[in-house]
Amino acid sequence: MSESIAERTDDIVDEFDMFEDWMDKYDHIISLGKELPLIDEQYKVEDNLIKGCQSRVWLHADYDGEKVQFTADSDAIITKGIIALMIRALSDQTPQAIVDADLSFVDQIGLKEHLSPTRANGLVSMIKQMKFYALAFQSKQA
Amino acid sequence: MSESIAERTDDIVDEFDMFEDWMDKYDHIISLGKELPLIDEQYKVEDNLIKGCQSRVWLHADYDGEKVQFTADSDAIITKGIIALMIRALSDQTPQAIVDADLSFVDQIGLKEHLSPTRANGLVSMIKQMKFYALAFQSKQA
Amino acid sequence: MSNTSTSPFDIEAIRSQFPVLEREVNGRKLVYMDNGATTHKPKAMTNAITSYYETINSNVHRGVHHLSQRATDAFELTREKLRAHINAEHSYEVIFTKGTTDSINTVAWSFGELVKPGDEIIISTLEHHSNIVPWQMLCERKGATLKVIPMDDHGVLDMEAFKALLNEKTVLVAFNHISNALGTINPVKEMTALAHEVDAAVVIDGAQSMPHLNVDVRDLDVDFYAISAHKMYGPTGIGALYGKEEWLNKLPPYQGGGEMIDTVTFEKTTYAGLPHKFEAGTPHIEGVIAWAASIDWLNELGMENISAYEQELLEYGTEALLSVEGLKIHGTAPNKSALFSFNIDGLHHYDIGTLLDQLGIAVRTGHHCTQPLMNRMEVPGTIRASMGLYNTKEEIDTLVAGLNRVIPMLK
Amino acid sequence: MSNTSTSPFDIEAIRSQFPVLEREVNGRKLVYMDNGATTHKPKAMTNAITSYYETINSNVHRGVHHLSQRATDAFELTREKLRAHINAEHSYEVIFTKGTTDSINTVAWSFGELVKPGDEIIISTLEHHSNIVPWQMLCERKGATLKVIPMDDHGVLDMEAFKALLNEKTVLVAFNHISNALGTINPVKEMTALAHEVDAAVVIDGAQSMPHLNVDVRDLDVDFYAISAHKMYGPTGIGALYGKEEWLNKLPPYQGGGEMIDTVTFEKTTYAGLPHKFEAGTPHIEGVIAWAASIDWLNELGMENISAYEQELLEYGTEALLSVEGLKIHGTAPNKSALFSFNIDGLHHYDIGTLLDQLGIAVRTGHHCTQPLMNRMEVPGTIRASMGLYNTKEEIDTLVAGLNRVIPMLK
Ligand SMILES: Cc1ncc(COP(=O)(O)O)c(C=O)c1O
Ligand SMILES: Cc1ncc(COP(=O)(O)O)c(C=O)c1O
Repeated sequence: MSESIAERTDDIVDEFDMFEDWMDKYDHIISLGKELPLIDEQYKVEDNLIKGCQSRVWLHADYDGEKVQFTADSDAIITKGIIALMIRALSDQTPQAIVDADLSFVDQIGLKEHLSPTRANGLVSMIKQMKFYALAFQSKQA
Repeated sequence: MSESIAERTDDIVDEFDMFEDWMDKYDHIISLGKELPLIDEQYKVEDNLIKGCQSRVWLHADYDGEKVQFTADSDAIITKGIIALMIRALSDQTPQAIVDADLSFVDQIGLKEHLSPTRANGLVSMIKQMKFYALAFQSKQA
Repeated sequence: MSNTSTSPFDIEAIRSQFPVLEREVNGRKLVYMDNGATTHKPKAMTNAITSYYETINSNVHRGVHHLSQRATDAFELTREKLRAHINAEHSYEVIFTKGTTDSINTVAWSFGELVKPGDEIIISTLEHHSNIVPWQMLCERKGATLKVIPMDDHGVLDMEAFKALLNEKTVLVAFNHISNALGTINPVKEMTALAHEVDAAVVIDGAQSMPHLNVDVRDLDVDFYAISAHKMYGPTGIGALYGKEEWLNKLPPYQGGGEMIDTVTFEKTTYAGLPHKFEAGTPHIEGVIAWAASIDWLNELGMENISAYEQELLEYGTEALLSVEGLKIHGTAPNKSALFSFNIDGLHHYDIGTLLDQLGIAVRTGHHCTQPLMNRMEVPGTIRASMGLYNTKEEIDTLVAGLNRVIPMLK
Repeated sequence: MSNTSTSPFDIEAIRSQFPVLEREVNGRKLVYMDNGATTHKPKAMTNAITSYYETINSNVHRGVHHLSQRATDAFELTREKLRAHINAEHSYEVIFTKGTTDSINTVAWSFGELVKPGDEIIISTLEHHSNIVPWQMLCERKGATLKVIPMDDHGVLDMEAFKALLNEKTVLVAFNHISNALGTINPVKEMTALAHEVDAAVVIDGAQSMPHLNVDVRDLDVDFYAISAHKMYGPTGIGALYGKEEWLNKLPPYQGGGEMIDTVTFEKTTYAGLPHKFEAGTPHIEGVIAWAASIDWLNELGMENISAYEQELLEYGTEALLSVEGLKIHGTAPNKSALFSFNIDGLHHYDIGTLLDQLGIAVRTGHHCTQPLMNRMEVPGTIRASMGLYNTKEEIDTLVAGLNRVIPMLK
């Protein structure tokens, strides 16, 4: 997990290109969700809940002074798969890189299109929250 | 003015049958309005105002123990013509005759159809008010 | 209530009236089972809209010209049709509103003006937020207390508890005719009689009953009945509040504006009579007029026939769904509409809904605007497949097959 | 505000978009001059309605399925289009309502919760009942005082008197952008700046301006702006309330129900963010989505082009009408929309309107829901011919000829 965000998201796009139909894409997302490392239980608190999702999403960020590590969980497996994707793209990167990240891969793999606004808004909230953490770490640093 | 209400309204229907188009019918209504005897000024008061007309209508009724005499006025000449028609049909009749009167001539001469609801409601209010007076006189008598 | 039709229920002919049912979603034929949220519209209704705009569009009530007259006649005809449909006594007891939520807010505001501190208002555990929040806002504004009728695990209201809540402080009782989350059909007539014993007014949320049942407000003897057109095959943005004449006369107006006044001066304004007193502003003329087409169309089918057909779907669907492993149905009242609210053991409703959508099956997932009810059932939400009169047993089979396909993906 | 079109104003092409204009009334071609009451609709709008119902009809915001997503996208797109059209900063500052009356009642109720006894609210002599009665109701409820800006005989508001009314007790100023009875265009920007000097909030009744002017709420700096779709070539039953974010955040919600909540328990309810906080219940989805078609269509024509064309009609019509013997125009402000409010010496407005209708000419007669204004002008009512963008000079000629025909009948 040390390539640039752009490299990682290109990989994700390639990966999703392999699937013929959406059921297969979802199958993949679900397996990513199942593989997502468990978040430390102490972080599954109200404060880490992301608004705007039909399912509940907890997102936690750690910063070692150089890179940000995200961990997350959700009660819905598809949502969890989507966070897994976002973590794969953004975790273990510098705050600056996260803030600047181009996340058009979300559109490219068709996620935005295929998610209803309720869900898409959840995704938007997720991205917002991740960038918000990065921004906070960045300003602490400055 | 002593035929029965039915005879009078038959006359009115015949009269209106002569006109080819609605402009002529209105011309006739207007001239009836102009000919309507003036109401005694003392009766042009709030209490005699009929609700539900775009124009204002004052209606007064006198009862000599046998027959009811209606007088009326309006600030709009077409409305006045229509009241003139109603008075021609209903005035100088017994309360019982007025209460029982069949007023389908209004439909027959096309008035109801050609009057907008605002106006038609005014007409409905007018008829209601005339029958209401008759009813009041009748019960006083009883 | 001209529900005298006895024609057989020709489902193909019915479906052909709904162009949207022909469409594909994600490459599959749409299976629409979100009728509790909103129903689709028969062509007669959409044709009525176009015809209104292309022939008589005009503002109503105040115009002396021909179009205004025609529009007003058509507008008032709907009021009369709706009156007949719910068997109200007078057409002026039918007030046009934006929908059920607006209707309930209208009562909550206007009735609220008569409420005193310490008064009690009773609602039920089964309520939609639209029949909770307005009463909470009223109680807060007036210092009244909100009481809640509990229910059993089948989703049936506890009548003994209801009786125990009723007392001389009770001024109003509000509950739905049919629960949108569980399908429970509440005993409106019986509960209304109980409420009337303590002189409480009764407000019924009829959002979910109008599409399924023959509603007779005089037989039920309710004081207010709230309706949404869009849930009964009518247009969006329009609904009605039925109110008994004596109540409507007693209540102060809700909104101020055009139509609802008698005379206005800067010093003093007097209000118009019913129904205008409660209809401020230009109404949704198109919606009102087109709604009549839906009502006519429902009556041609016959509300009894619709109920009977949907009960068949309920029976068939309940059995079919229970064949799915790990499926639990929420809401198993003996008197129930054709609505299936369920969860799959260990799986999240949202995952199921998302995958069913990929198969073209439209269900609703979540709390269905009944969060307190979800809390009572200790679930974060359910999957809800709510039937309309155009749904079929084949579609239920498709739903069951869909579930059997997606559940293994999630396990 | 994509009003950059400079295409010539092709009136025949425009008229061909309005099927109703082809119809006959009482054997004559309809001449529709009641646009102040409601406008007709371009085909693009009615087509959008049919297309909505036949392809994506669904409830919005809460669904995970495809139709609900499509409907929500289209619904929110209108919000964004309307935002751009009035140049609001954020789309969530656009709240969907039933129309202008509903918008004003929403502010009057919610703002009213912040009003204290002794506070002053200023309106103007030119107001429609919808912008009078809600403030009267609020003043009565909260013990505030209503003040009225007087006007001169041309129908122009008295700015010196307005300044004199403003003081530190003034909490809110409400007036229309264009008077529906006289056509006066009020100096909104200037009056808003004055009101803001005493920190009063400014509510503009934009019912009559939206169809005629390019409205820029940020340039005007108003706090609230109320809109009806049906008066701007859009569907009935829908409108909007623009409100500055800071105000909308400060105000408590108006109606309670679905959509407008964050969490609900029987003990405590928390409200959703903007715009949902003010949008309880299922919205008028069809109306919102179809409204976008009207807005696009207006922007293709270009609001500036529309204003310019209508000003031509105003000039032409004023001269033509003044040629009619005994005709007096009410409302002769230098800054005026294409609206003719008039009376004929010694004749009743109702008689004129009735006979013009026989000639297929639709005008409005009466007090136009502005009784205090009629009292100020000492007339029981007027005849009002209000132009839309599809009216022509030939139609004005027809009106004048009609007047010259009916007046002698009544003398
Ligand atoms: C100036 C003005 N304000 C308010 C209104 C009320 O608008 P609506 O009836 O669409 O709510 C109107 C229209 O009747 C109007 O002309
Ligand atoms: C039981 C119930 N009550 C009230 C409502 C609110 O209806 P509307 O959104 O049409 O105002 C709904 C629908 O969402 C409902 O199902």
